[in-house]
Amino acid sequence: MATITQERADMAPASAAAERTPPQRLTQHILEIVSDSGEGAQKCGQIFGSVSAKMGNGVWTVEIIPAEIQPPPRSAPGASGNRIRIGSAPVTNWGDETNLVVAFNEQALLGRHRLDALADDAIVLIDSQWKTHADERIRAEWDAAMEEMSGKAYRFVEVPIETECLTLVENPRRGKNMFVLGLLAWIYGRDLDRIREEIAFAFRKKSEEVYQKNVDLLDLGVKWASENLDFRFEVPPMPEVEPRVVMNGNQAVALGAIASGMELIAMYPITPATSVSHGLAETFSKYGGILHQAEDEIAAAGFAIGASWSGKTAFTVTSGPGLALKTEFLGLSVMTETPLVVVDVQRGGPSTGLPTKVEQADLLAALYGQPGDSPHVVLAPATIEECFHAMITARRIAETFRMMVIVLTDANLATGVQPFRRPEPVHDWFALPPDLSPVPDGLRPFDWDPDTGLSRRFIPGQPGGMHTTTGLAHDEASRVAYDTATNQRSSTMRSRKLAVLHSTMKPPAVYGPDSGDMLVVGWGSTKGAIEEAVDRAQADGLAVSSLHLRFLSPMEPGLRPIFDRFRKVMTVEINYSDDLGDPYITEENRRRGQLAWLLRAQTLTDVDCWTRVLGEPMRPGAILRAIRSHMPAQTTPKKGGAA
Amino acid sequence: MATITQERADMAPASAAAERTPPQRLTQHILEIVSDSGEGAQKCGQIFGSVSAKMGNGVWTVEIIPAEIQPPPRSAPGASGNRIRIGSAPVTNWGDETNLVVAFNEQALLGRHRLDALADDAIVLIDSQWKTHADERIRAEWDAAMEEMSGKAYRFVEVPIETECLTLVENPRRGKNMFVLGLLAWIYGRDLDRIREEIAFAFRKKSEEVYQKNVDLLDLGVKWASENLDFRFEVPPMPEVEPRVVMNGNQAVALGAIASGMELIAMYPITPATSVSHGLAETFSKYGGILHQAEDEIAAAGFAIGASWSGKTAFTVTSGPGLALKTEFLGLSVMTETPLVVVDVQRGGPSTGLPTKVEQADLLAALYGQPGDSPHVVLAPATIEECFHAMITARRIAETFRMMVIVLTDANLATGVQPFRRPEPVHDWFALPPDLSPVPDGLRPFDWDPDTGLSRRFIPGQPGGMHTTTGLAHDEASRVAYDTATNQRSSTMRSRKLAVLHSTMKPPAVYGPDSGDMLVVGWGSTKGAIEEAVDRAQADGLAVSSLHLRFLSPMEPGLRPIFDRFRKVMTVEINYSDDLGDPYITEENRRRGQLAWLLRAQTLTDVDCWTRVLGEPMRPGAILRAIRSHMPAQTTPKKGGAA
Amino acid sequence: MSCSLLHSRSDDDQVFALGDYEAALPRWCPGCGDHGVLAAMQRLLVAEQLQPDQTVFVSGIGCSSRFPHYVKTYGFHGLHGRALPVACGIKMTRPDLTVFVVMGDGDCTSIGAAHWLHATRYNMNMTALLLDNNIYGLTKNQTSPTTPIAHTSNTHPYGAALPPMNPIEATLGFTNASFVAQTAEWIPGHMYATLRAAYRHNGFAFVRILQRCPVYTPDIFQAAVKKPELAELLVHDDGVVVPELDRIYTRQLRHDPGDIDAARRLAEPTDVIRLGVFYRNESHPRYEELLQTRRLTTDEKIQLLNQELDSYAV
Amino acid sequence: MSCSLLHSRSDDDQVFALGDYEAALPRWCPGCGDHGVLAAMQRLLVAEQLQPDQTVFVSGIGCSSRFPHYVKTYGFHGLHGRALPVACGIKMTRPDLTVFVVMGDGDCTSIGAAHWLHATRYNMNMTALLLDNNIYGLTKNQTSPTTPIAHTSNTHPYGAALPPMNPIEATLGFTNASFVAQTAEWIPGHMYATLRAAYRHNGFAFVRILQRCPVYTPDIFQAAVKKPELAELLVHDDGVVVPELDRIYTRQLRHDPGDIDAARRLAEPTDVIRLGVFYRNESHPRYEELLQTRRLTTDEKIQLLNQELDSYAV
Ligand SMILES: Cc1ncc(C[n+]2csc(CCOP(=O)(O)OP(=O)(O)O)c2C)c(N)n1
Ligand SMILES: Cc1ncc(C[n+]2csc(CCOP(=O)(O)OP(=O)(O)O)c2C)c(N)n1
Ligand code: SF4
Ligand code: SF4
Ligand SMILES: [Mg+2]
Ligand SMILES: [Mg+2]
Repeated sequence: MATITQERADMAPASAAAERTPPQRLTQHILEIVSDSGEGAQKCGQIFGSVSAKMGNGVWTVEIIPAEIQPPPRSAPGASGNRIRIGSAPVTNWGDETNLVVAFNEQALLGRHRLDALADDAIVLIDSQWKTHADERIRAEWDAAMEEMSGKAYRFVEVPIETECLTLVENPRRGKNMFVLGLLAWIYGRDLDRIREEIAFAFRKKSEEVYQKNVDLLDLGVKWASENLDFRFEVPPMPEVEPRVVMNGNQAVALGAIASGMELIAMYPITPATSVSHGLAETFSKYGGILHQAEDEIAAAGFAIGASWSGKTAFTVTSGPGLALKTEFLGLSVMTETPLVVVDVQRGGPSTGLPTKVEQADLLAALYGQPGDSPHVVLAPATIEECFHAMITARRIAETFRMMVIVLTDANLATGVQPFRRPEPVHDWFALPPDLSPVPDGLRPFDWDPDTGLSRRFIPGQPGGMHTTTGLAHDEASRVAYDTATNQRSSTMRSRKLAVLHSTMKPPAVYGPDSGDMLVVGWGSTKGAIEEAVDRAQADGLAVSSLHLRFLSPMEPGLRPIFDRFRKVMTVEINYSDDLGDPYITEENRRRGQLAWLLRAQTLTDVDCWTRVLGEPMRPGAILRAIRSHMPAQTTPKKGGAA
Repeated sequence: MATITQERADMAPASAAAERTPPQRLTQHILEIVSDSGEGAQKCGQIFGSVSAKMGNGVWTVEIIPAEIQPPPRSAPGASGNRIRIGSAPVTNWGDETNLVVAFNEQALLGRHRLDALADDAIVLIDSQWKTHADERIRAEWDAAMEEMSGKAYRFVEVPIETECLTLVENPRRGKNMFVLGLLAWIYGRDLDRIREEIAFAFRKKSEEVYQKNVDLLDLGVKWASENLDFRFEVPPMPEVEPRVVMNGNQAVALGAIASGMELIAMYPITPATSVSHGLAETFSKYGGILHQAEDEIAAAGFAIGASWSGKTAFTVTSGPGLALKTEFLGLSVMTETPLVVVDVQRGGPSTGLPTKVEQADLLAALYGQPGDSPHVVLAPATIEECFHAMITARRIAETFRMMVIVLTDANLATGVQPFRRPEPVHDWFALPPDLSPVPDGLRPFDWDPDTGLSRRFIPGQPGGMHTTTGLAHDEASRVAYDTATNQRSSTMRSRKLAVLHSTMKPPAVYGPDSGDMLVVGWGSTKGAIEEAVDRAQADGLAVSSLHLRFLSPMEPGLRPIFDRFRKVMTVEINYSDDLGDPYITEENRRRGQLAWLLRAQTLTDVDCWTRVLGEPMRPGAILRAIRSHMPAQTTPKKGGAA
Repeated sequence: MSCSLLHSRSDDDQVFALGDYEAALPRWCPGCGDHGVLAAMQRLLVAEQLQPDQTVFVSGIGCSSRFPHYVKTYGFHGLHGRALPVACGIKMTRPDLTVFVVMGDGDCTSIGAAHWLHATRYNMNMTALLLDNNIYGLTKNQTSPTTPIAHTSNTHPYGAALPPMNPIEATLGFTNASFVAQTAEWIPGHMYATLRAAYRHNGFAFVRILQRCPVYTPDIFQAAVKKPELAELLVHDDGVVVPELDRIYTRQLRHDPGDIDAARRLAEPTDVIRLGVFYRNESHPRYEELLQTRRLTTDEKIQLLNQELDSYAV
Repeated sequence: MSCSLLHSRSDDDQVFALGDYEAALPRWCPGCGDHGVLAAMQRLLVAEQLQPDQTVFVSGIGCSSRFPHYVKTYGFHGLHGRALPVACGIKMTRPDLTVFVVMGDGDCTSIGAAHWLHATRYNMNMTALLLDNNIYGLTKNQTSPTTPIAHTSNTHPYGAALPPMNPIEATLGFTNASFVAQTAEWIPGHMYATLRAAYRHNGFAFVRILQRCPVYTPDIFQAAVKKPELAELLVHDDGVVVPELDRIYTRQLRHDPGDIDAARRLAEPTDVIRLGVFYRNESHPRYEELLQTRRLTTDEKIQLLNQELDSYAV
């Protein structure tokens, strides 16, 4: 690999144009590449993103996926591509509107415009061919699109993308993306050697000739940019950082599962959870792991429970509709105290809802969905890195407490790509092989410790441990028991385990000053956006801090004292809540964000909420506006007789 | 039927013994008859109960059902029979411990003793044959049983039940129950004509001879009692009451469904819900109704949704495990705004739990079980009479609001038998036939009124109404929509309907003074027991009132102002909560009763709870003790910084 | 309960053209076999002049389950695997409606298997189509029960472990099966004739349609598409006969759909793809007919209810 | 993953007697056919000397599903209809365990139908028993899919509307079926021989046991119990042969379990009750064998994981 000096030497652009156009220094910038699907915008973006990460930038990449598998060309809903946010500090979320977009055609651009994805002053590099296209229908579409977008102050830069590419290839559908990569390399001063490496890797299965063709297109793009563009951006890298890995949340969940020592996943495909299994399907067997694609989610849950019961904790991965189907088995896991890890990658609901979009609306279902009293653990990683470590924690709790553990992630974590500190696997992350030693005489399968409710489970193969596990009410010996005392006692023991786990937890840390006018509380994937908004609010002189919760059951300790130090507490969530001021909505009948609801019951604090169900990750700017509009008037008493 | 005078003339006992033994006047008494299953104790109890009702007493009957289908004879867990509480005022619950028990053998008695079912000073009429039985093993069992029960001050009265019966029949297993009915008729002064009518009805399919044999046994019992017993009880009837019907809660649900005009039930058998369908299986078709026993609960829900969607609101009936399986379809009903009525007859949980026993632990699952935001109605009848009317209300709301409505009853209502005011069916209870008139031009299948969220659904067969209903996010025209605005708007419209319904509701009425030291809040089947406990508490000079909630979603209005008038608010529920003072349990990590949790979030009041999961209905006496032990010390501030 | 509804029909004299059955623009991939199924279905709707407002398409979730959105009738696009219970509820309530069910292979044979088996047993008068592309399409390339052994997918990158399920063989074992057929979307004439036979069958008609997915299983049906000799047409007057295919599809077998044993033998896995009606038997009762009852007026209901309440009188 | 577990066995020389397999006192009704099934199973456990701690009984919910509580091995009494997924998860994780599955007719053929079909396809090495009393027992007398037409129950007081499902016919249609047999609990010798054959079969052995429920379906099997001539024994060396029955059960038919077509013909509804092995084929792969992988030490895993993490390195 090229040495530093070589790199510097070859840092694009090495051209006179570069000198003519001194780059504008930025701390962060958001760019995206959109095209018809199949034109390779995604690969272009991926290479740009990973090269930026390697150069030391903070990066957050999101795929732009059309609703259909293969949408018609030049259609607004068909926009496909990649959105990359780079920064000179770690990037924790997708940010606000896009600053620079490269569009292969005006329809793809229009799709983004309609979703409000682009900043008012966004720079738009667009293929000029359509404007003057032979087909007048297309020319008309171009004009209509420009008309529709005229309200915004986009800065259009017409680029003869296809025309240029045709000088090197016959079928431009296969080449444009590399040309565009060249444009971007010049604009953002990306390391061309690294880009060539990535290209080489991407086409490793193709011929040398294919590789060369792509590199030529890349250089052509660089050349065109250097000769025609009068703007460049520099987003300086971070000072040397510790070793990092870059992946999305589902890949992190899969690797975390491996690192936890779990050896069996039973699942049924469902967006956006499926890709967890795609990763494992490739590698799990190498670790001695087994992946079972069941006939449905019910069977997947049952299969995992059977596996856990007879060996080591197993897990299943799903999303809303699948979680619904698993409900009955989750109750059985709780009742039989069979360890189980359930990952719910939340998507837009209710029902089939918005399968590819983000939402945080399964919280209450995860907590309370199972009929009867079903004490269990619910935790929610807040970052892609935490997706990895959450699996290790979940497996350990499930085993130690004979408990069902639900891990709530969402489509934002699942599809967002971000570098994070490389995990360094250690032995105690991994589950031990099941202990099949004989069961000491007199021990029973549910010898609950009267204080902690903990007991040691027997695994088939353990001599002397024979018993029948049952979902019916049962006593210490696992005998079916219908009497009043046993049901009260066994219910108490199952619940007690949560109190014990709670007693080991510490209060969460406040982000920012630990007292002030407003505390923003969040959970799950919104952490980065919330904290960025809080930073900006503080910069604007607002006394705002934030708090992020990982454990929803048992609820993290010490919340009330923290809340008491703020004049107002408000959750920010990607789920539905009624807005005060809307017709018929009163303080009393208002349906609140799911975390807000929990925190009110837990702390008796008048927790307000600002939530949206737009099917997209939270934008820091939107949160900032919500903070401003919800700041308590200096006169408001902290807790009003709200309800 | 016999005239009043005849009745009086023939009121048992017309004997001298009666004169010797003046009856003791009581306002209420609890008696039960227990035997091996198959010995007819149930029929005996049923006849006693219905005759008592006809004579003008308040009555609450509960079946005593063994866990097994056919338990071995003379086994404690095999106790089978009937428990009747009669009063000179309406009886609203099963009461406390039993005052008088007739036991066919000492093992059946022991089963009841072990469940703490009998009052310390209970009168026990028991067949004396076992004490002196030829089989010494049996004699030993008798002695052991007496030994075990010696701690209590039961007043044993040995009756040669079998010996006496053998003077009239060969196989006493078939006759004892009528002899015992005679004993009870004499003790409680029941109308023998009415009893004979009931016997005649019970054996209407049998020969005249069978009838005569049973009446002879009855008379024998009366005669034996009058000659040997020195105690009688009189529970005076109520002053003439309006026409009444007597039935259990599942029968009331079935008749209520008919009265609501619903014409299709799709179900899958599950205790204790199944008997709703048993009733309908007999009669529903006569009303043009259809009963579909589906392959599972999922299919039952889907079948009902299909029926509702294409015609009139249909319903399904289930219990915990079945509710769990229906979860996904309930979300679809909400998302597609397809009316649906779901009856959940709650049983002991979690998982398969205690299938035949009572619990109120599905509340949160009913409210929040569906992933995503799924606004819907949850209501809980508090009495058997309300089970009837709840179905009419549920159907109307489901149709008016295009809403899924869950009706929560429980095993206590389902199996309790009680007389109540005879419903007088009127036209507007019944659903109208679906309107198949052409859809006016321009109308869309989800033309949400922006204020109320209400819209008119189109039914197949309506010309011009063609559209595709979908569980995906959709717009007014029912087109799949992935854009941000539509999802926010449609979510708002579905939620708004609950606020509109809420706006039509009045605050619930407080039972007792509307301010005081403690307010006991309940929901569902516990109403009678709670109010009886409150009455006693007030009689003891405690400033206690109670409040009973029928609507859990939307929550009934005006609670906070009511709560503010009491120094302490406490729920009483048949579900699990941690008890303060137990190891590891703190105010902060305590898992509370399900209603208590809701009310805390709703009113920000420090609502305490007293709950038990004994698998049996609440006893008023136990509630009274809980009230006493939870009364706020005069010093306690009303709302402490609890959590 | 719905007999009376039958009289609510309108403009029975109207004639419907293809356009009357076209709704949203299909969003399937170019070359997707589903386009052809839709075309054949719309052709059938025209040919049979089915009232758009009296016709219902019910589906689950999947690429194929988008079908109802593209037909201008009533439609119910429900839950993955659960099309049949919903369709049965509709047909029971409204026997007057014509009901079509569209399912994918994962939808019907994996998560929906229990309903598939039981709906066959209920034998309600409806037409159920299994659009079998041997893959999970909408969720982007996972193995389905009908995926050929060793075929690679995202969940089985080293190849499917199990031999593919044979839906025809299975359905023929389900009690009460009354119409079981197989056709291929790349032979429009045969597909149309099969759909028509299914629609005209009085009972539960199950049709497996072999369907190309150029995106995830381009290879699977390629050979069969190119080589007509790989297909064997089961022909019979009580099944489907498509004379215009005789020239190309020379491999034909006379099979009496009334012969269950022969049907089962023919359904066993072989390397030829058999197309046609395997089994047909109209003698089975239809569940909706067994349960239909006379619809009552509210007055009649009140009278009955009063009688019933009296039987509970104290 | 569990090969290493195989070495954790203990006291292999111990000899087990009937008592070693007896747990809680059965709570079934007097005369319930389940008692006989339990006796036959315990006899088999003794005969095969199965390690109690290496044997697992998995069941759903129902009278029959109480079975595991009465056998002193490991047991899992799970959810109604879901015994098979749990059993498959156990067998996949622990191929070293001997797994028996006990289901009722509602349990297996109604709510559990999808799992029944797919577990057959997975063909894991376990023995699945369908205790078929033609009724829902535990919930007190509701119609099950196998309830005879016109038989009255609490949900069909006027008689079951549909013809009964035929579980043997259905299973024979399921892809990968490898062992399908039927026996009757009132012929202990035949039941025992059938259970033994099922246990010894390497693959998924499905046995339907006709079971009397004296409480709710006393009439149904009465005739067959009284009249041996109503039963026809399918005999074959590769199936079951019970010489001691020859005198009473004179009606016998030689049937080669390898012949699927004959098996299906014999499975079709008739008024004789056919008992024996309908089909058997050990050539199908067993899913757990297809997926077994070498178990790694933690060190090996860490090494692999580090390599994989490096492939994600920035
Ligand atoms: C309960 C549930 N589980 C899983 C999914 C995800 N899902 C949607 S479609 C589908 C399968 C699609 O394959 P198929 O049924 O063959 O239809 P196709 O797309 O191939 O036409 C799956 C698993 C879902 N929507 N709901
Ligand atoms: C999800 C669920 N649905 C329904 C039930 C109620 N239930 C328990 S056993 C049973 C059926 C029993 O019949 P079967 O399976 O034939 O077993 P049997 O009692 O006859 O042996 C039902 C419906 C349940 N426990 N769980
Ligand atoms: S993915 Fe396959 S099945 Fe789905 S629309 Fe595209 S071509 Fe058709
Ligand atoms: S009800 Fe029937 S199946 Fe159940 S235990 Fe009794 S006899 Fe056996
Ligand atoms: Mg498919
Ligand atoms: Mg049964």
